[in-house]
Amino acid sequence: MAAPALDRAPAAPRRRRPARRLPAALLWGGAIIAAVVILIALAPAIAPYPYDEMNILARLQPPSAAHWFGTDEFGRDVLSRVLIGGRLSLIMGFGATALCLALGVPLGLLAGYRRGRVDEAIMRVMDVIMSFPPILLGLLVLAVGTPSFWKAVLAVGLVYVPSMVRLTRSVTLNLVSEEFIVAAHARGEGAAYILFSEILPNAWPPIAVEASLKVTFAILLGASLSFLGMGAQPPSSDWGLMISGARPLVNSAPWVALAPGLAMCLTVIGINLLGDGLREALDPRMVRAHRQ
Amino acid sequence: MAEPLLAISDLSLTYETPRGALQALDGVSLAVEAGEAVAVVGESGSGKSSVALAIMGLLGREAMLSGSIRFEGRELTGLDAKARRELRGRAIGMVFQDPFTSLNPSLTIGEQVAEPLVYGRDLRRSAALARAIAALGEVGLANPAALVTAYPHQLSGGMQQRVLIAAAVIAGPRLLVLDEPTTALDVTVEAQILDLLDGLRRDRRLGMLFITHNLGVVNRIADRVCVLYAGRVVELGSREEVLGSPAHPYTKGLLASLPRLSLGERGRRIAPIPGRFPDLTDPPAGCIFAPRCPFVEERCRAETQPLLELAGSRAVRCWKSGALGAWPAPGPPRAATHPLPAQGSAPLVAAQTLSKLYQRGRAGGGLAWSRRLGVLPWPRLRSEIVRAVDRLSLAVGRGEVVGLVGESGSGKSTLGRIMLRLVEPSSGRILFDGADITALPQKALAGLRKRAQIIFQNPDSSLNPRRRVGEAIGRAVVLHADGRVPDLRARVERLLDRVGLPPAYYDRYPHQLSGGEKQRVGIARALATGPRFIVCDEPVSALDVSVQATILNLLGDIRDELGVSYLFISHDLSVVAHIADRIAVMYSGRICEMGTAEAVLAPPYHPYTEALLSAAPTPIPGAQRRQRVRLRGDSAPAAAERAGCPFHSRCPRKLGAICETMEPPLLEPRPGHSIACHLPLAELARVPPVIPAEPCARACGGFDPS
Amino acid sequence: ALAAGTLRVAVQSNLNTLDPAKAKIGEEYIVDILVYSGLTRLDDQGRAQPDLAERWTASADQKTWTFYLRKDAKFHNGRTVDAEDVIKTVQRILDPATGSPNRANFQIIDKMDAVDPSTVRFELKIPYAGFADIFGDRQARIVPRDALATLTTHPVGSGPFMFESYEPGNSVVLVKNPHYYVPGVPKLDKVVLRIMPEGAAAVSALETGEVDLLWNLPLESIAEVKKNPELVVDSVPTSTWDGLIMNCSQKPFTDTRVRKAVEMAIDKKAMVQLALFGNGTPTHTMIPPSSPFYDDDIKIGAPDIAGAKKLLAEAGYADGFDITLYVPAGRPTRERLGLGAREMLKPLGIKVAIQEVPWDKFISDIEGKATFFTDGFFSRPTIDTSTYPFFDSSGSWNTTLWHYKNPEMDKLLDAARGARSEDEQAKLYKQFQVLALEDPPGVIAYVQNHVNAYRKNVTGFHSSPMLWLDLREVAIQ
Amino acid sequence: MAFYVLKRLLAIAAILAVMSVLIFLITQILPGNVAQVIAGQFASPETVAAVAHRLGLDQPLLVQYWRWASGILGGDLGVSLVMERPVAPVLFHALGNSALLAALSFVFVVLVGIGLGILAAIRHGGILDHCASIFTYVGISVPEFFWGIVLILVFARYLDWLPSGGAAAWGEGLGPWISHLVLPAATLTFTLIAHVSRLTRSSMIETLRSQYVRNARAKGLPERVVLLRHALRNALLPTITVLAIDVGWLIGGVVVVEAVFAYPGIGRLLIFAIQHHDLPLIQASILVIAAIYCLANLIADLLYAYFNPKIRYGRASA
Ligand SMILES: Nc1ncnc2c1ncn2[C@@H]1O[C@H](COP(=O)(O)OP(=O)(O)OP(=O)(O)O)[C@@H](O)[C@H]1O
Ligand SMILES: Nc1ncnc2c1ncn2[C@@H]1O[C@H](COP(=O)(O)OP(=O)(O)OP(=O)(O)O)[C@@H](O)[C@H]1O
Ligand SMILES: [Mg+2]
Ligand SMILES: [Mg+2]
Repeated sequence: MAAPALDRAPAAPRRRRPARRLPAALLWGGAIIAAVVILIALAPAIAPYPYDEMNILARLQPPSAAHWFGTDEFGRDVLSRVLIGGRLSLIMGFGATALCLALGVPLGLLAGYRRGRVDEAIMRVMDVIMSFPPILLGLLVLAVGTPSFWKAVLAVGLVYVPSMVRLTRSVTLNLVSEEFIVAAHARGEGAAYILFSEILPNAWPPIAVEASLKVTFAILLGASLSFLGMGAQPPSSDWGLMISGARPLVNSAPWVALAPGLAMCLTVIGINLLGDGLREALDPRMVRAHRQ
Repeated sequence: MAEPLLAISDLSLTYETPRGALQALDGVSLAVEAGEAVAVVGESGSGKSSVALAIMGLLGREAMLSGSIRFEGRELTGLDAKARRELRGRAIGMVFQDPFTSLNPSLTIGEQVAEPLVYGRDLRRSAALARAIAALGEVGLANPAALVTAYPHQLSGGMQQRVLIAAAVIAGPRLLVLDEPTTALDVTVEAQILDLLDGLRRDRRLGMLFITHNLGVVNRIADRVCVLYAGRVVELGSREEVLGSPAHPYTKGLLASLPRLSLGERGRRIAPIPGRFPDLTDPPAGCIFAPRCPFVEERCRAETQPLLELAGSRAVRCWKSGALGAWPAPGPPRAATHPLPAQGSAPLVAAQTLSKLYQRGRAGGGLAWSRRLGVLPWPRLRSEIVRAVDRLSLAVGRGEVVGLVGESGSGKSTLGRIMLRLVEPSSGRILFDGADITALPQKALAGLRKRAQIIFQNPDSSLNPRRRVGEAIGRAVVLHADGRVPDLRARVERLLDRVGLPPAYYDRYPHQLSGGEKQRVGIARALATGPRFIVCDEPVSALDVSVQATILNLLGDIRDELGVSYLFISHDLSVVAHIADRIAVMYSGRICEMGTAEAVLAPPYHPYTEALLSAAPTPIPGAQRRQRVRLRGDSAPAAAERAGCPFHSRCPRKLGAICETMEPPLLEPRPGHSIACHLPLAELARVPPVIPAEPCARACGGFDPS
Repeated sequence: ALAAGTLRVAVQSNLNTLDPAKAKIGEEYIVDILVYSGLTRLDDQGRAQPDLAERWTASADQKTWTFYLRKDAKFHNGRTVDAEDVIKTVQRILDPATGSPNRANFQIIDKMDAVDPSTVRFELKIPYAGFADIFGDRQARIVPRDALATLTTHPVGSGPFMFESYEPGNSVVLVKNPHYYVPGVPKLDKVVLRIMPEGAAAVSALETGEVDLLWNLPLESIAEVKKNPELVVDSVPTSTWDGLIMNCSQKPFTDTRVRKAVEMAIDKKAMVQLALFGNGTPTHTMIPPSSPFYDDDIKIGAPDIAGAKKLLAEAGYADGFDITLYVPAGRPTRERLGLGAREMLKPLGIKVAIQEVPWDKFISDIEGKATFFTDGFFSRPTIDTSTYPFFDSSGSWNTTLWHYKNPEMDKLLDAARGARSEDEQAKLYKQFQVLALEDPPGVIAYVQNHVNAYRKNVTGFHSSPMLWLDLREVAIQ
Repeated sequence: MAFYVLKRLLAIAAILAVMSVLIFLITQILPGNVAQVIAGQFASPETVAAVAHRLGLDQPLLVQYWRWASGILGGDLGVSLVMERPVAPVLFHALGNSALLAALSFVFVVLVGIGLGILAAIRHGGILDHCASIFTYVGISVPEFFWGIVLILVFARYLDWLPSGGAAAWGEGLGPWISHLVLPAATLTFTLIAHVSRLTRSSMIETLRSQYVRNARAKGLPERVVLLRHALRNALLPTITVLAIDVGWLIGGVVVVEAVFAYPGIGRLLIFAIQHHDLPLIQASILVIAAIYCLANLIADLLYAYFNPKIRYGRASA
């Protein structure tokens, strides 16, 4: 039953497939984030002082060998606090983003795939949510019941759901007309399979980039909520709260704000590089662009 | 001898790629005289566009160029950006392949055509616009004054291509570089554009460098032909020489790969060029074509081939070009294990008066009020109704291949998808194996999904880029098996083998495959459920001729072996004529002619069929061809409500009011052949055949170099 | 580009209301004191001095009080201030629908009547020696009975400055009252209150001369501002206190020994450094060391951890306990107090978790309801109004704070209230301080200093222990 | 076109109606109570009840909603419970301030963000591109209140070029106005620019690779014309949508920057209202902010249609 030899595609060419080079951004971003995460995970072990140990005599000391980033107004070691506080910031950033992905992506997939009424209904609800400025939405969510860090994570996550829905929806809209989706229909695949196994994997690159931005914004919005008194509870502190608390000292003891600021900068740059890199790495077209 | 208009000599080009230097052009030399059209042909990746971009100086930073390009005696390589810019548009114009993406969507037509004058010739805007109107008229666009304020998306592809041509020639260039200017267009439109270009060349004594992969187009427009393979010129000569008596094995192969618009060819296997295009980052030693050449000898692999000058201006890059035989024939057609069913037995799939209406926002808007929830007045924008498929009936017999041809937008894909219930019909019935499946809920369609499948045009978008080949095929097997499939991998590998792919491809991702290989995977995927019926939606349109030939052979084999029925959709008549038992010609949602392939290809013709046939380019130089039938306009008007014959607005043989108001009757010249036309049969039968009655004998196997 | 006689003052918080009867925060008091007058005015020692009332008399039983108004006092709308205005003002405060925080103080009034247009008489339900003092309080400003409708949008008073405009969130503009009844006063033509919530921005504005005076200088910036030769930092001790409130009706603070142990463990001197950057004084109760009633004999020394541990063990908490300390959000001093307490209670084995609560929720859900929280209060004008409502078991604020019940204390406070002589009063309040330390309802850690900073060219300014911004004598060079 | 706008306006009205109910319900759920806030910490329950009665807070929800909604329909935004002054002038004054700040920041963001994006795209992969990325990363990576303080210290305190905060009165003329706006606007720009410039960059890169740009070059157009006339127009499309969202945010969401710069905008007003449970003020401000957000989106869609003739009238299928 074999077709004549002439018709055969050539035997697989030598397995000299070019090793896919990982994008530099991915490597750098990954390295930075890995370093930050490891430092923060090990913080209880490597922090030179307990994060809440006060020493009135040593308050507001500039950086020195004993305190690399100086001390704050309670005489607490800034470096230790930055290391410990990073945990909350990262949980805020990644937790809220995870939440917004978990809610926003399925909704967006559904809206883009079903279109019609489902789409209308979902998008109008998102319009309503979106027309609240994020910080107010956060405040409103937090205003119900006592504020706590986890509620702040929840609030921040919810705030970013609509934009995630929008993005996912538009990506989905582009993908549903692709022929491989029609092929899936033709095989009789169910909606869930098409959404999560056919569309979703292809929707990841833009979502990954958006998610990396969201991590940044979540950390910042969390900081703003802390600034307004809702979020992490003292003496534990996230970076935003530390910066916020150090505002009055910016002139006299800049290091108190500088250390968490630097930590935040580094993390954000790492996350964004990672996001850009991920998009590149996830996009098969980047490879396909160079034809065989 | 005077300096030619354009003289390229020893042009080499390498691209820096992540995988290393890619030698896209290697020692290319060619010349274009004023008033002469030189065609550059070759399959995808052979470096045609690179030549064009090198001339225009539009190569990216990753390109490294050596050699010389002289225009009117002036060296172009190494010119600074400013001098280059001054040449562009004013001395050398360029038209790109895809009119849909080559026009800026947000600027009006007028501005885009007038631009070269405003910025290049320092004309005032109003004056430039006036010139633009004139130029638009010159390229045969009706009502150019109204067009200048239109936006590209409001124009059909043919009109857009004319606009691009107008913009390219408005500043009076002496050389026009055209990079596949008609590839994206329908045949009838393509023919019009070719006529237009030919006229321009003659009127303005334009030199033309015409890039194409379509040998039929070459035959229609070129004076001389340059065949490019893997960045090397393999053959150079006049059109008659190259097409009539090709000297290089590659040219022979290209010609042999083409399915022919002739009756005697039907059912025969085509003889494609074996093997695959070389990796230009790591080209083979010796003759670059050697790995694919049926005439190869030891010496070919050892020595690089120089370009040998033959008589006249002819040159060929093959040391034994004088001693080549005919391109080997692919062998006799296989005996079909599933003989064709007798005419008149119950069809496998039947569409009965199917319609599909789409709503589209209407340009200009307009508001209509409807009531929501009974009372709430609810404004909605008026929209127009597109009849993608219009009360159409069609049946596909068991083991039968029905070809469906028609121009872009005529509703071919929609029909194909409706028959698989991938698109819901607006009205009408679909019968599958005698059962009415029109109203079955999607969940109850498992039986249909197993027995009816689809193959798509675009190999890139029809495979999920994130899914391994094996998974893509295996998923269909699993889905339609009852319970687990223990030997899944083996079954998928068998399917891969069936479409001629080695089992190792199981673990590949689509981007690691070539276009033809992707199409094979698509076919394997469709075969995975063991279907009785496959809708082939332009399965070969996106492929190079030689790949197209292998896929056509494969599809033919599968039909013969498994007795599957196809609805074979294509806009290329020669392809359809090659594979189909019956042909349906579709225009604007309706079938205007249908019958056995023999019947449709011979008179009497529906006027549209006649136009299609006469516009189809053939690569046989000097073949007796009738004058082309010219159509008015270049696309079907999208009228919301229409009466009469859908073709009346473009029909060259329109009778009069009756065509506009009365639905045409079905004429039956012979049993099983129907034509929907108001013209009397006798009148239609008087038309001489478009295709030479006696199919060209040489077309069957190959060409003798005699 | 402002007129020479314009004083620009930076304040931190937005004003909620311009109605003096409803005023609750320092920024509102500033407007009250500048735009309105009271029957009396409190001097820096907290004693009532004549203002709209030229003089007053009390009956021997301290139950009938008569005030004689000055006849040259006019409201800014030109009408003379008369006895009816006084009565209307008090009636407004007493109306629960007004929601005046001062209502409790005036509930001792039994009857009031206008004897003549410039004489008003009050009959009290109980003898009350400090009745003239409560007319010096911030909410008891005399408002014109014919302009009540516009009090919230365009207040009209009889004070040294007239209201010109208020842009919520931005500024209040006041101009000189040319007809003010004290001759030669005020000196300024105009006062602009700029609302600048961000401390660092306010300090920067003061340094660059965008504002002339910064009311309530942020504590963190004091040291820095002091270094600037262009600026004067003026500090005054007040009786504004902060403390840790322990709810005496909830475990574990139902046991006096536990409360006492907490009191003993807190290092108040360190707390002044920690929470106030040194700008305050440790104290026993809300009676500040600057007060004549303060008991110098009780020394504030180092914390007694061993003693505290012993007490805790006796109470059955040898290993301490876990507790949540609620702190109001946006009050950094009280937050620092809480953080300090958290550290200082560690040696006792008391593990404190800190929970910040937004202010509105703090008022409704925490005060008087939670077990353990930080709180604090402005100076009250009289010794009685600062102690009685807090410590008496029926005291109006006791029930919304710590639910303290000590019959001995009740007796003591009642006696002090009715005391006939200052000496007797002083003796009784000293006993009160001893008792309040023996059986503490909470830890009153310190009284704060009130600190203002102004530019050198501002003259005649001094800070008031009442946190008032008295600008009558102020001029700008 | 006009009908499309009409349809969208109707949709906005519907959204606002839904929001009015939502806001009303949310404000009812919010714990705490305005009567308590007004009466103060130590008010007796009797006082609180009396205040609540005076404000009509003891009436059934439906009655309260009806009173409020009918007031709004009649153009009456109600009276602030805490400030006891009509909401409308307070709100619109703050809104005016916010609009000014938003306008200036918007101009900054558009100029700097789009400019940076274009530069980075042209020099794609080069030093300039990397510098621009770093700049934008640093901009977004630290909270705006931090940048606010830093700007105040540098430009107000040390250089003494600009005021540290506040807003100029309406009558003081353009100079003081602008000078008060510069620092807060710059702070906002800092935090917004990343979004806009990165988006512009990527869509510009894509557009520069497009066929029609190549075609424009082949016509011999000067590079400037190719960039601005052919590429930018199309590259700005995705940016427009983002800018619309930013406008909504600039009007209502800049609470923190307003607080740092003592700028009397609507964001701070709203926080004030939320913190004091001043229901009419909360409701009116959120409604106004939502309306602006919706309008900004409408304008963005119209602009989008303007720049992209393909969808000029064609949004009907939705
Ligand atoms: N910018 C580039 N960078 C790297 N490689 C390139 C680039 N452009 C083209 N190539 C490679 O150069 C070779 C020739 O490309 P070119 O586009 O000239 O071919 P072509 O004959 O026009 O093909 P097609 O018919 O598909 O248009 C191909 O292998 C292609 O992959
Ligand atoms: N989802 C849709 N919504 C609106 N109109 C549609 C839709 N799908 C197709 N159409 C319209 O229906 C008509 C027929 O489209 P169809 O794709 O079937 O044509 P076709 O013959 O396959 O064309 P091509 O050769 O370009 O593939 C066209 O005018 C098209 O614009
Ligand atoms: Mg090409
Ligand atoms: Mg199609």
